[in-house]
Amino acid sequence: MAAGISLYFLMASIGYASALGLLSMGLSLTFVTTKVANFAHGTIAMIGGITTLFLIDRYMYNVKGLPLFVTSALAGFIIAGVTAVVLYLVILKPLADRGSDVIGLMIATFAIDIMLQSILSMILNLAHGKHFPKLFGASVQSWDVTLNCCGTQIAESHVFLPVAAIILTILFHLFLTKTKFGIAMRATIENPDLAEVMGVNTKAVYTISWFISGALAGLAGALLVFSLKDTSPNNSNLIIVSIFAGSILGGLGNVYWGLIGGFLIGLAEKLGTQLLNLFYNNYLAPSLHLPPFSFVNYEKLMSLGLVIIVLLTAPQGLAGIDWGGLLSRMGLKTARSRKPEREV
Amino acid sequence: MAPILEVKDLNAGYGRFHILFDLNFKVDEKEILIVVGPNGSGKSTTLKAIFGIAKVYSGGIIYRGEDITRLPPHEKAKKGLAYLPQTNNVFAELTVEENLRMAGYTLPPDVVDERVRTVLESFPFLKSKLHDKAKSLSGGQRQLLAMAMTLIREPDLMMFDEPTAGLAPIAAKEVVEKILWLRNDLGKTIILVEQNAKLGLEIGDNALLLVSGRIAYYGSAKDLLANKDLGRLYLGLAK
Amino acid sequence: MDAILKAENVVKTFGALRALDGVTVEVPRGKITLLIGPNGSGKTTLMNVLSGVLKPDSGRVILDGEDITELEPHERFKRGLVRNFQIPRLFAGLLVLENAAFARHGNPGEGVFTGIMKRLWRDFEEETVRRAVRLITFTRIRHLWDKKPGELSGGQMKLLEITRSLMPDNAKVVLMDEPTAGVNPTLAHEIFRRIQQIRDERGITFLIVEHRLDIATGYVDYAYAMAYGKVVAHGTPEEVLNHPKVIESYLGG
Amino acid sequence: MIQNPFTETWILLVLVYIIVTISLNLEAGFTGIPNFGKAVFVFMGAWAAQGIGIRLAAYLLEKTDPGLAAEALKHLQEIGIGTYKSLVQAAGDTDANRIVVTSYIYPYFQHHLALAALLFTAVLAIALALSAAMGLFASFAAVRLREEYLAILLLSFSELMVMVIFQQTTSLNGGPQGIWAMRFGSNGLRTALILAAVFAAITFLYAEKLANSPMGRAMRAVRDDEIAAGVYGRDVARIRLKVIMVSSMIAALAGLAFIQATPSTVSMGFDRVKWTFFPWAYLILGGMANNVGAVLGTVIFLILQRLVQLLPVYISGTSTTIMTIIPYLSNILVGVIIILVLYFRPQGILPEKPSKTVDFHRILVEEGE
Repeated sequence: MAAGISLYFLMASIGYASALGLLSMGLSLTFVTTKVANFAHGTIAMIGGITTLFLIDRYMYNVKGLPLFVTSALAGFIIAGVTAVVLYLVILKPLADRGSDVIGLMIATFAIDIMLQSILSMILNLAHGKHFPKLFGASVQSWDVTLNCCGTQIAESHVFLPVAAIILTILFHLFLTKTKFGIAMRATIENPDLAEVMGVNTKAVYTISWFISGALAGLAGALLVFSLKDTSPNNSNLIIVSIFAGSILGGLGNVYWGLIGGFLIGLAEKLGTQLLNLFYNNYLAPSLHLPPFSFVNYEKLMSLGLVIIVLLTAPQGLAGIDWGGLLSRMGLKTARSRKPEREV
Repeated sequence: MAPILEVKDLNAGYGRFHILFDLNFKVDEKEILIVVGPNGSGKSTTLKAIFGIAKVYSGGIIYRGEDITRLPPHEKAKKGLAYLPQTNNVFAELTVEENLRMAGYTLPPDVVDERVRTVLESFPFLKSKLHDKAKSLSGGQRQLLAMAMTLIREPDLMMFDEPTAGLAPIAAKEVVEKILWLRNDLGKTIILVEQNAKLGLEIGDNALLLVSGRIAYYGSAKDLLANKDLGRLYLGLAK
Repeated sequence: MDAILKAENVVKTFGALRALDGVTVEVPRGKITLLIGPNGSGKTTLMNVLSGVLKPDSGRVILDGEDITELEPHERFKRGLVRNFQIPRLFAGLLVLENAAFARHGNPGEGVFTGIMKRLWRDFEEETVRRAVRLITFTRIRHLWDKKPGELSGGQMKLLEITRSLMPDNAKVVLMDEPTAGVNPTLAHEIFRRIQQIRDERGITFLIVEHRLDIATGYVDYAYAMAYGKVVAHGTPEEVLNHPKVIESYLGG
Repeated sequence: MIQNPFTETWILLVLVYIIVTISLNLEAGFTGIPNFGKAVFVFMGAWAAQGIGIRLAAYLLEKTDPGLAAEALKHLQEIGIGTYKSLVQAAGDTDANRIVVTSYIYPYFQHHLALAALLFTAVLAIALALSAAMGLFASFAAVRLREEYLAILLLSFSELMVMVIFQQTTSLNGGPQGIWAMRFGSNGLRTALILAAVFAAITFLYAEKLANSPMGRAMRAVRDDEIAAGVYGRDVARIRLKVIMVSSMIAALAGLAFIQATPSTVSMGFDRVKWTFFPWAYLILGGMANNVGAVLGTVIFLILQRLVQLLPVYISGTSTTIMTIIPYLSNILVGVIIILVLYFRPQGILPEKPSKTVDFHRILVEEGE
């Protein structure tokens, strides 16, 4: 481990990266099924987060540790999943059926985002002081529990997030490969017309994909909220940048790579920035006589920088890279055929 | 015996593109009807119109005495019609086994298990590739997989759209042999759109020659094959 | 042969499919060349490679002695290579007349600053619209001039697509993908006569993919036949249509 | 309590938003560029007067009247705000900025009109150049890709500039506290109104002329089918970049005018709800690719929003809680309206019109049959 990075920080980075992985995966999922770039994804995650805070505030103030995280994750999962489905069925699907183009659907999700944020803010404002006394009184982070480990402290939510992400990814993978409906979902993603001919109810597939996407976001938000500074719904404004960065890094059209892309973006933002900070302030600045500079507040720029690099060098993202070919060039694997292009 | 399928005064196309004009023909039980004609003459559109993918402007499609003109594709599939598109007829990213199971999506699981087993007996080469993705199959193998998938639902009338297009002669021959087997051994009725006219006409009972969306010849396939003017007729050069 | 446009040993694959398998085509200058072949023989892929919409895996495309393999479509257009599309790709928000007028390149008014200086482009634009009016008059869609493509029939869309490809005045080679599909026979003959007329008057070279051989063969000077991604025959239209390999590729061995 | 629903501030908002909405129309309506990062380009205009303009003003003052500059620095020291090496440094510092600006810079330039004119020209030029450069930087990576990429990149760029870079870097714009902007004329609101009116008129005329030029036609062709536009000789990426740059320049004009009336707005004030989402809503209501529609949509929406704002005035006994949620209600209303418009009338109030480059009818008649 690099000097100057605590175990706590490392776990916080991994926790954040895991949440981002789930968020980018969900974003990619609704993109490949319904072709909607969902700008409200970050706020859907915040719904999970705020639901969690509400529950803790009202009913679970004395609940600590694993039960707290399991309950909040579950609550965020369900509430955000249901919200996403409602948004899809009530707003986006009717628009798509009416023939809205890509830009129309994007602006609709943009509008949804702002409406959701406004509703959340309104609830928090109206309830202020009356219904959520503890919610506003205490710092959100104080609800998290720290445990002693390896002679130092780590936050429980930071442990729980990666574990939840791994379990969910495995479950999702099993769903996609082992269940009839999951296989139908993959079939629909690849060729909706043919899937329909086979008798698949593609509308149900799309609806379920919105539920999964929203639910994963809600779960990520419910756990992520323990690391946020405040309960403002505006937190989603910056999270959405990282989520999209993760999806683009993964290739925007691939669910698994979306997960990896989100995870990498999360690590780059937290760990990458910290390493850059240490490298600059401990080595570069002293040796070149440059003034010290803190990069920590600029961690979000990592995601923008990475996105620009990816778009300029490999616009198809990680999914578009011919890994087999790359390995074969390195002498590790036999070459495979190139990725097919679409006929014009 | 009443024909299994009757097409009456069919006019069809896509939106504003009117492709087919006044088609009339019928298909008997266990018949192979070959549809030939130059590119763009409306061969594929004929199958799509029957299956409900292209838009039918007027005319009727009667299947076993029942008017099915306006039924959506999946309803037609339930009645025993099957249609194999020329391309994209398998899920390339799914394994062979998943493809076969997708084909039986609407059937009870135990029936699917049973039929997958039966179909694998008839297409033994698929057994060794059950867990490979369909995109790893060659063109001919993909057409055979698509055919196997269609069989899972045990249709009565099967419509194939240029299953030999782009295939090497040996692979094309294998596909054609399988089509003959479908009719001879399983008793299926088949409508086959074929660009390789000789190959098709040799196995067909009746033939339908389309030129510019109209029927230029309808009758015995052998007679059409024997026609000295076939080439000119086929290419739309005959006056 | 004096070839204005050449494809040399072009290979293009889509996954496992070799859509173009070492295709060499030489389009003779100032002539009308016909390209035929069954479905899936690679004709449209060749058109896409020639016009730059697709990049070949290997091989070269040469226009008038210059290697244009790596050029973008818009750069090829500026060198005089024009194409149209089998399925019309019209501009849905533009009127029929605007669709035609847009196809002429080099308008000095197409800049964010020159656009607002009308005196810079008025004459050019006037001439452009006149050309467009004359061409839509010829292709018999003049009465539709103020309609949008969405209001046209399939045949009329096809006619507008042809009109567009005849608009550019810097054209050296025009690639046409099934110009007469969906057009009635009388008009289809007229389209080919007009193509001949343009060849004679403006010296433009045409490469035409066409399935309606009954109509096309009377008007073309030279022909290529493709099958399974390869060129199987070339020569005069009679030679090619009677070539055993061509008959085999269409009718089967 | 607000008496007149159509105050000068409201008129200013209308004018400023007309500029932004029309510039968005050039991108989104005509060229099909989903600019979800409009806010940053408006902010660039404001920042030219704020972070840059005010330092430039201090520099000019220092050069033309060193005595007054020294006096200002001494004044700061006396009231205990700190010691500064130069007036430029003091003008850029959150603590000293307000005193330097209101007590020295504003009065000085009100009495030196030629200098003020020079400064204004410089600020205007900087606003335009900066915004165009930002537009280029924000979009060049995605301008050849599908529109989703461009939308995501522009949104990300705008959010990070406004909410991270300018928020965290105090030296740029005072950070979270902000600094006062250079104001021209004694009455900020009046200056803002005049500037906004002039800029809005220029913008409208420019956009109308462009829409009815061959360029307007080319932009719509790029929007409808980029492959066909490419095959017909147009460099689609170049056209998109040009339009983004020009539209960004126009958006900067709006920011420059707006900051005159509200000189202490911090970068966070240029949030994506107000400066990206609202213009989109106005444009969608009024009609994409129609400049008159853009104006109409802006006016209608701002009247609506104004009425919602005035709601508590007419409802007796409203609590402060209701007052605090009014902005949220207004946002929700905007969201509902644009979704309804997208569903029931996607072309907006006024539909798109053809580019009237020359008189088509005359030519049709002249060319006969």
